[in-house]
Amino acid sequence: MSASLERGLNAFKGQIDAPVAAFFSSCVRCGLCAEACLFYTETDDPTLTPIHKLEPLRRVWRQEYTFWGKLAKAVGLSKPVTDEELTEWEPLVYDSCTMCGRCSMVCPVGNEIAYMIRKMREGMAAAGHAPTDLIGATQRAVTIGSPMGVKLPALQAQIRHAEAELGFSIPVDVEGADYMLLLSSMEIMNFPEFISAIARIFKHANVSWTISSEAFEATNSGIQIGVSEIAAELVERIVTAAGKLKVKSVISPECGHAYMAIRWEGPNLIGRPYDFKVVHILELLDELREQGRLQTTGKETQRLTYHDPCQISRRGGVVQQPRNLIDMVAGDFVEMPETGTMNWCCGAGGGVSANERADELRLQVFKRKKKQLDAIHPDALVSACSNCRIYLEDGLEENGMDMPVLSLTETIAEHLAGSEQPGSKD
Amino acid sequence: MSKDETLGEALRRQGISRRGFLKFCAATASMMALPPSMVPAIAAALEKVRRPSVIWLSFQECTGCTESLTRSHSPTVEGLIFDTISLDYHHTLQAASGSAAEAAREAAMEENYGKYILVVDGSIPTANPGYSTIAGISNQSMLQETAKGAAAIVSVGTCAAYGGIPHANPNPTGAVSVSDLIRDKPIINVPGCPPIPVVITGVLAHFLTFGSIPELDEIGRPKVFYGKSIHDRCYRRPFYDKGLFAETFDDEGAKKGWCLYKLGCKGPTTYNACATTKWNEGTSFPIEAGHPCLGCSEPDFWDGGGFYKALSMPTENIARTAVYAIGAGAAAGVALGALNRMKKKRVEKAHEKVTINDLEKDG
Amino acid sequence: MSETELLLWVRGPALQIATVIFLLGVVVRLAEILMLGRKKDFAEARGSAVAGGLRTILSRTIPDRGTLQRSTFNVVAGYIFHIGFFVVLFLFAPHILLFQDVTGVSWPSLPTPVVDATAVVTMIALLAVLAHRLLDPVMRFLSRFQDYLVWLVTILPVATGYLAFHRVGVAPPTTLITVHILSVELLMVIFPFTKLMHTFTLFMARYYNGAISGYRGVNS
Amino acid sequence: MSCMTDTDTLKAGTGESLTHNVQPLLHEIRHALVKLLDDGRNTVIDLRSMPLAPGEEQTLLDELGHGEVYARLHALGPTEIVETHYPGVWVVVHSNNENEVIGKFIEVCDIPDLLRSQQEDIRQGLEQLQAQLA
Repeated sequence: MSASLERGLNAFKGQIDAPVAAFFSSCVRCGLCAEACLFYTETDDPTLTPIHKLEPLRRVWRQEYTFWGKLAKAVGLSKPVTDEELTEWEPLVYDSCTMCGRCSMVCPVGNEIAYMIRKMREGMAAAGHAPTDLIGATQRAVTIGSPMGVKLPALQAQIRHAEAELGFSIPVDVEGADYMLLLSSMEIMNFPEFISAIARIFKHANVSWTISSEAFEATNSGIQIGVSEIAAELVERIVTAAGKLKVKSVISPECGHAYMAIRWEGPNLIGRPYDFKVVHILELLDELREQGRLQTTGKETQRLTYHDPCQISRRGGVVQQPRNLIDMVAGDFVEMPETGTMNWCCGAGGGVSANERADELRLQVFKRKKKQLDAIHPDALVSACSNCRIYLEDGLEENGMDMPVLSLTETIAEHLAGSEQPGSKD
Repeated sequence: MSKDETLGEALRRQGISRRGFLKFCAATASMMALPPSMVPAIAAALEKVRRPSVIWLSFQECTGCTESLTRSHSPTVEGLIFDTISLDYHHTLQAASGSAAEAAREAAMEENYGKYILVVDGSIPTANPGYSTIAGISNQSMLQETAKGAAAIVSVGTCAAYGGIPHANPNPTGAVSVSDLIRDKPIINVPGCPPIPVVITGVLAHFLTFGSIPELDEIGRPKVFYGKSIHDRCYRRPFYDKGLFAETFDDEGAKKGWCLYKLGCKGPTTYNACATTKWNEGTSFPIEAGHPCLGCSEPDFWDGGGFYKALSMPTENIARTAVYAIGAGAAAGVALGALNRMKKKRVEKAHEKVTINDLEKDG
Repeated sequence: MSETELLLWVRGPALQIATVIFLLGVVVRLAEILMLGRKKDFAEARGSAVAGGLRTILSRTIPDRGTLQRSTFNVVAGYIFHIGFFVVLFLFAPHILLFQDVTGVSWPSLPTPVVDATAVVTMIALLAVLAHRLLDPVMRFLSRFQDYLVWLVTILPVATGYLAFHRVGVAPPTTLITVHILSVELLMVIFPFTKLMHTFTLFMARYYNGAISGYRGVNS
Repeated sequence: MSCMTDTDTLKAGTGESLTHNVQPLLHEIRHALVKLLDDGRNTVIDLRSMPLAPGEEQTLLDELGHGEVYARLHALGPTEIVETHYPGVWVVVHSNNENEVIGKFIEVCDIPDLLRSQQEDIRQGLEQLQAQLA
């Protein structure tokens, strides 16, 4: 056995806990999870059935933690998991699963399949079976500080640009601020308007905030590739910065997995609770709305719908807040069929977008989103994850659909009461 | 009645008219559970029958079977059948006793070697031959000796057929059935505790009429009488089908004559003619009298898990076993679980920190 | 061994053996699962894990609308055979007597014709489920030997019970009853070693699922 | 038949036909009558082979009623032969010398065989008469 395989199998064993054992014990192979997964519904490929993606992990569980499995392994009836097998499973675990967790909502016996995929990736990565692109992104995240290679000067340039546009300064490294804003590389590179939108809203609502020059990156490649130690290291940077700036809260931006990483996984990765709060930007905006600190004027006349980013709604619990916020600015809001916690994934989460090998498949499964949109014909699509937005745009373009994809935060910013509309849409 | 006389001649000599004979044949057909259309054939056969010699041996028994057969004081049709046989040995009924009785048996055996019918009631002890002897002869050797020259053996009653009550747990006498000891003779089992009298005579009538043994089921019982279960012919069956059960012996259901399944009725697994032939000249049978069938015509009926225990109930104490099994399971489970936890600890210790330089596969 | 002796054996010693294997096996497996444990969650809770877990134990019984629409057959046939199996198992008078004998607890039975009809419907649903397993590409792909074995072992008690109740002439009634009880004992014996365990573990699985979601304020 | 009071209660309590064998039996009798008329074939039904509930036999006999002929003969005990309300349908009850019923039949025929004088008996009777006249 190679050292990497041994490391991987060891990681599998370490990941198996009572829930995993209960889930594998309960599966009756009814196949209902297939119908909940866009990678199956849009390909009709049975190998993409969610529970099947976990087969090597199931075998490890059986062989290591059940009496009969141990017996079967001892007498050679049950063969150990091999490198070849993991090679075969790599695309199933990384390319055709976004860990969106829709299957986890559907399984009649209650199996949390996404929870297990997350764990399986720990073993896959340790065994050297992570996709090359994800390995690259992770290495960049650790060495450069951003999976996309965004460095501080790039952020500083965007901040300067925003300040010029806004006419007021954006707080950086302000000690004692209430909130510390994180940003995803995607936002810094592709949607810099987000920074000025936030700045305007916070000015409007009189929020004390700052950006840390030491830990501004919200994304966490570690939880996508499945290496807890790396993920913990990335979280630790934020925790250190938050401590240094003595902020009360850290804001997770419009990015799905970033929220999962910092809000739900973070404390568990570092093995202790935070001494600050983590809020998603939509949570904060809704809180401001409730307190009457967020006032808007005018309504969008176009027909809007909201795409729930999986990690924010289904996996994150921020479901009602975006709807409250949209209601402030939308004249014609319509829900997609199967929405909220049952929304279909854009197809690009969970590291799939960072994995070029999966591009073709990602575009193929976008058909699921197209069907959803075709049922209601919106004029524009609002979301709260820059990764979702980029790949929704990509999919829409691929399908010849002319439909803008908006940021919810930016849309709110455009309707702020008592402020002019600088930099109107172009 | 001399041994050379035919049955027809004997009846005529007794002044019985042809009408009487026909009536006798009709009753015999009914007794043998044969369709009435068979009566002419039966009449023709019985007309020419010569009386066979019958030797009746009683072993470990209670004489209930003989009682069942002979409960009547005046001639009956069943009785008439007996008139047509030559009962050469039956130690309860015969006048002779002691060495005279044994001499009669030996004489009958010699005279009718290969032709006589051997009727047995009672089981045979094998643990110790001294447990039951007749004229100093153990039951087993008397059976083996008498069976040698028999044309056929009729095991009357559940004891002779399957060991019956003496065979019940813990079977102190090592009681066995006739068929456990005799393998080379045709054996007709007429089980029941006691058997229905017309069934005993019906079997003899069949042998008399057709000179052969009737068709038997897999445990040696004539199918005409034992082919259907009590349950299948029970008049209370519709209540079973509807799910209407008496819960106790004095509840509404019992008064309304509902099914006795829950009170332990063994009708569904008991094969006998009680439900149609009934007892006491067709008056009634246990279920009609409100009592569940005990299953007395079946092997091991005495050990069948309790007369008042429904068939679907286990015959042993499952609750206690269940408690032990759960206890043992919990102990074993906790032990195995502890091993798993130790393994997890080992695994976590063996886990080397994965860094960005460890993400490529070896080799 | 005579028919009666065999029946006595299946009602007595065989049932003892089956009970021991069944209960011991089930308890061992449940203990093995539970003792693996869970790590404490350090993230600040938004909702109650316990409430979410308990909620999902119940709520997952009802499929979401999309699944019902996309997999109508699978869901409906699954429902029918599960409900049918439980009705036949727990509401047939002779079965209740068995449970009463072992546990001391009794409850009212359904009229026999209703149980009878349910058994027929259950068998039809089980046959349909098998056909679906063989014809549906996903199910056929996922299925292992065990899935077919478990199917067989599940339908056997229903089918043999039906034959025994109607005393169908394929065998003497006593043999039918014996075979019926044996088929149940077979089910009990393979139970702890197969996916039949989901009967118990699904409560744990649903609880964990609901607890993970409930902690984050999501109803799963 | 000596009826126990228990059985009477049972009959009164149930109030319905238990085995539902009465109607099919009546239909069987109807078939037998058709057969008798068409081909002159006789039918005998042995009531002892039927699983009848308490009271059902009586219901059947009440259903059939009484017709014109009532015969009683003495041969190995009394036998009653009654033509029912339906000509051609006879109820034959054999008893032994102790008046215990030993057979109960329904015969569908012109006349039950047992009522005819039998050849052997006629011959024997003739011999006796001749002997007396001699």
